[in-house]
Amino acid sequence: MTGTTTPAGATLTKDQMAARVAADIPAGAYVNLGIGLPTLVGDHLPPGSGVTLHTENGMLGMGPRPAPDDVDPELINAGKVPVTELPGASYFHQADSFAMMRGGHIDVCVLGAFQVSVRGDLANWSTGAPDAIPAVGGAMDLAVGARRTVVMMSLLTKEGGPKLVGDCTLPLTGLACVSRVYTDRAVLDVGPGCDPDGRAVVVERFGVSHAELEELLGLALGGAS
Amino acid sequence: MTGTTTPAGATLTKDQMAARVAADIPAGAYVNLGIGLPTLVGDHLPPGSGVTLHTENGMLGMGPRPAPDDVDPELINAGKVPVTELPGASYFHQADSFAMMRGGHIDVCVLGAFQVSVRGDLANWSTGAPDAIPAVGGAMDLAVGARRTVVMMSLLTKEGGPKLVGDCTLPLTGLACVSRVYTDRAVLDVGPGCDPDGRAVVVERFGVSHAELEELLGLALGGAS
Amino acid sequence: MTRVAASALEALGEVPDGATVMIGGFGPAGQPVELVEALLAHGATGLVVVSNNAGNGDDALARLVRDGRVRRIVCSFPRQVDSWHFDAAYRAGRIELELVPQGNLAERIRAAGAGIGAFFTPTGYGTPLAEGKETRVLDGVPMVLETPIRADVALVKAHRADAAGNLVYRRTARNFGPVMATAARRTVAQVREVVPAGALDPEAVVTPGIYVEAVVALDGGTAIAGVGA
Amino acid sequence: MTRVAASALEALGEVPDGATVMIGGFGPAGQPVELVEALLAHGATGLVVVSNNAGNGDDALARLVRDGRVRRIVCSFPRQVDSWHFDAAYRAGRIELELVPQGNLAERIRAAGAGIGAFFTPTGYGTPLAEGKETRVLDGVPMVLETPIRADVALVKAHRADAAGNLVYRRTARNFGPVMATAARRTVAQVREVVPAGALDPEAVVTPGIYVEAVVALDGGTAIAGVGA
Repeated sequence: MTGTTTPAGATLTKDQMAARVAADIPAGAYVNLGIGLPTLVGDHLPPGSGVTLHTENGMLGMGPRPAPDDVDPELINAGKVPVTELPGASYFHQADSFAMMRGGHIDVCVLGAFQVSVRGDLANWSTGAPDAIPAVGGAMDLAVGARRTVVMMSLLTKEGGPKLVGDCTLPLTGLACVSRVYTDRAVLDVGPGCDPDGRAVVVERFGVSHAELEELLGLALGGAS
Repeated sequence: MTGTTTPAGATLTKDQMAARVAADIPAGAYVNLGIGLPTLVGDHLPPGSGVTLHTENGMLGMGPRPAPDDVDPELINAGKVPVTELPGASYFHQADSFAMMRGGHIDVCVLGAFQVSVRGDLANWSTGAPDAIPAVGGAMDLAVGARRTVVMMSLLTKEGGPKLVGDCTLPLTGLACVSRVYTDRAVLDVGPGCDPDGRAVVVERFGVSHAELEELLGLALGGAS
Repeated sequence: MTRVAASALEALGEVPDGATVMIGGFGPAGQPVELVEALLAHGATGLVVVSNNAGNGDDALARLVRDGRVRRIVCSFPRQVDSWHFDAAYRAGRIELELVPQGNLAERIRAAGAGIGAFFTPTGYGTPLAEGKETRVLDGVPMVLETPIRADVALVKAHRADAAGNLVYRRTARNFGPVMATAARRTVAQVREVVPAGALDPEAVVTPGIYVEAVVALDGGTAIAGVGA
Repeated sequence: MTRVAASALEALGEVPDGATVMIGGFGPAGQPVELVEALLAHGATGLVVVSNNAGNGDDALARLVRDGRVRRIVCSFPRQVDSWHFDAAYRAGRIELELVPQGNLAERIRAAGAGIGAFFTPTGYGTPLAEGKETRVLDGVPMVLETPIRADVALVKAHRADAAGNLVYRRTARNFGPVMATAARRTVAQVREVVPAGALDPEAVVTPGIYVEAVVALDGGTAIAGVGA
């Protein structure tokens, strides 16, 4: 919760974004990192932070990737990538694992996204392409289940269009569920109650001015310094 | 399923009733015995029957009462009486234990009763006395959860009134849930579908004629021999 | 992160007047005796208690009831041969009772912990305990709509904890502990022993530490047949 | 009573055409590979499959789909880098897909096993996957009514079984096995080893034998790091 800062050099790399997300995770928190970009956050949690990682395929106390010789095909994360077991870990079945998520016991969930709206709506499971093979996994459960759901994504699409939008145009994952968006160019608060005027609010900018951000997104933003 | 037999001596003792109930329990069945009279059934299951006892406070594979020196206050049945653990036992919490019952996984549940109606309605949790302290426990879950719910009770109250009735007058535990009633004077089938004329059907009599049974109960009964 | 407390009272922490408190146990097995004693000493009043039973003899829950500190109890089996204090309070209209079938009690507590808003069950349909409740026929079976039961604090007894707050139970003392632990804002567990993180088999953990705010090791007093170190 | 079968095909038993078959596993972990191979060999067709994924590469589930033996699949994540057979069948309209959020999949399967007729959950509210479903605001949260998912047969993979049918799993291979085992008329489990009744710790049993119709010991083929005898 650093407040608005002045531009500081260039846009963030993926690892810098992950470190920025990690810096906001309270010591001792129970955290779920979505597949893709958010898994990088695990590498930036300081030792001794006491953060416990949940993976929705049925484990608390997940550790980093194993050495190649220690890969166990029965010890994987939700992205089906081999992981390790830390002291104090526990295993549970899918209904218990999602009860943990859906019952509001996970402090922070970090998800990737295709689009997030200023109201905190999330679209991260379908590109809407007519010939796409659908897949949703745990996205909808994660989006609405955690105490705090945040998104980690690039601010813009490959084509340069905004991913933080007034209204999501892609199929929704959840309504008003995201409270903060961490991007390569800015950190912004979104969702109900973050701004009296219903805008997204700039928390921090990276190599870009407030006006430039508004220009890139085509949105009026709160938090101007 | 012995069909109607002729009167054979006197009414049954409690142990003879328990043996009669036990004789109908299929080999290998998973069985829950309600508190009170039904717990006697456990003593009459033949060795090697492969019957597994469930106790709704959280155990499968319950064994008989322990020797006094082996009593463990943390190993009790639903009547809070010390029991033992048989090889192949397992423990689970209350929600899992009742899920097992309510999900239709228990083959036979034997319950005590104040009243059973010819339609199979059960009243076994409240005497309806205005000053009574209420208590229901697992009765309502057991009544409707098992694949087959049977009742073990004396045919008559201490005052000589019938406990198998046209309509229960006491507060109900469950509707149309009992399929057979084992008593000291007769075994009778009850519930939907047991008789085209909607009567209880006599399966077996003990020291009493069909007409005498009808007289005692004030009901027309099927299964006259 | 789970606190490892030095005493039952320290483990209990702050319980506001009017709080809803879940208390584990089925009969004597799994009763968090010392934690309920601590609640008695703590002084909170106007409590709502969620518990399978309503106190035996002069145990701590019975004394909470006797002293008028329990406004309402949600319970499946209050009547016991020695439930004198509850019986007296109930007959005098000094305590409100919500009588809940035991399976509904367990499932409603689970629902609170699992984020289920309500569920349909056949249990209780057509009985006085379902009077006034919404019903619906599903797949040909008449059912009753039941709602979650949450708490501010859950007091449970387990066998062992590790420093990460993971709990294992013992035999039929497991009963309500694991579901209650999921349904309260804060769960406090009394155990016989707290071992280092990593000393419990991760496959055998029953309550993951995420559900446990504080643990306290108490020798318990009750001799348990066959329990070694 | 649980059968201890001598082969995967014997364990599988009779599966009628049109049956609903649950298949455990999340990715490769917990997939009952040999049992699905047995289902392929058995010949049943017109199947409804309930499974988190829809087949990888040329695995047995993928071949069931390729060969047109799966009429409908209920699934949370069919798309994989190598889900060619599903992708082709889906694009050609040869298979019906019910896409279910993973937590709803787990909870709906649990509901079937636990006798819950339906439940309200916030998951999916306002999204295309809840279109046409009944909704209700409960405690201020908009929710969707979800119904149980049952099966005729569940095929699961566990680590060990005992002769009473009790199962223990291993690490994240546990996933859907325990809930699917409760929701099918018949559950068949492949395990690495069947031990005598009493050889598993009763406190650590994950699936009690009551849920298991047959077990079969198969060495499995996949080398598992750190697994001894």
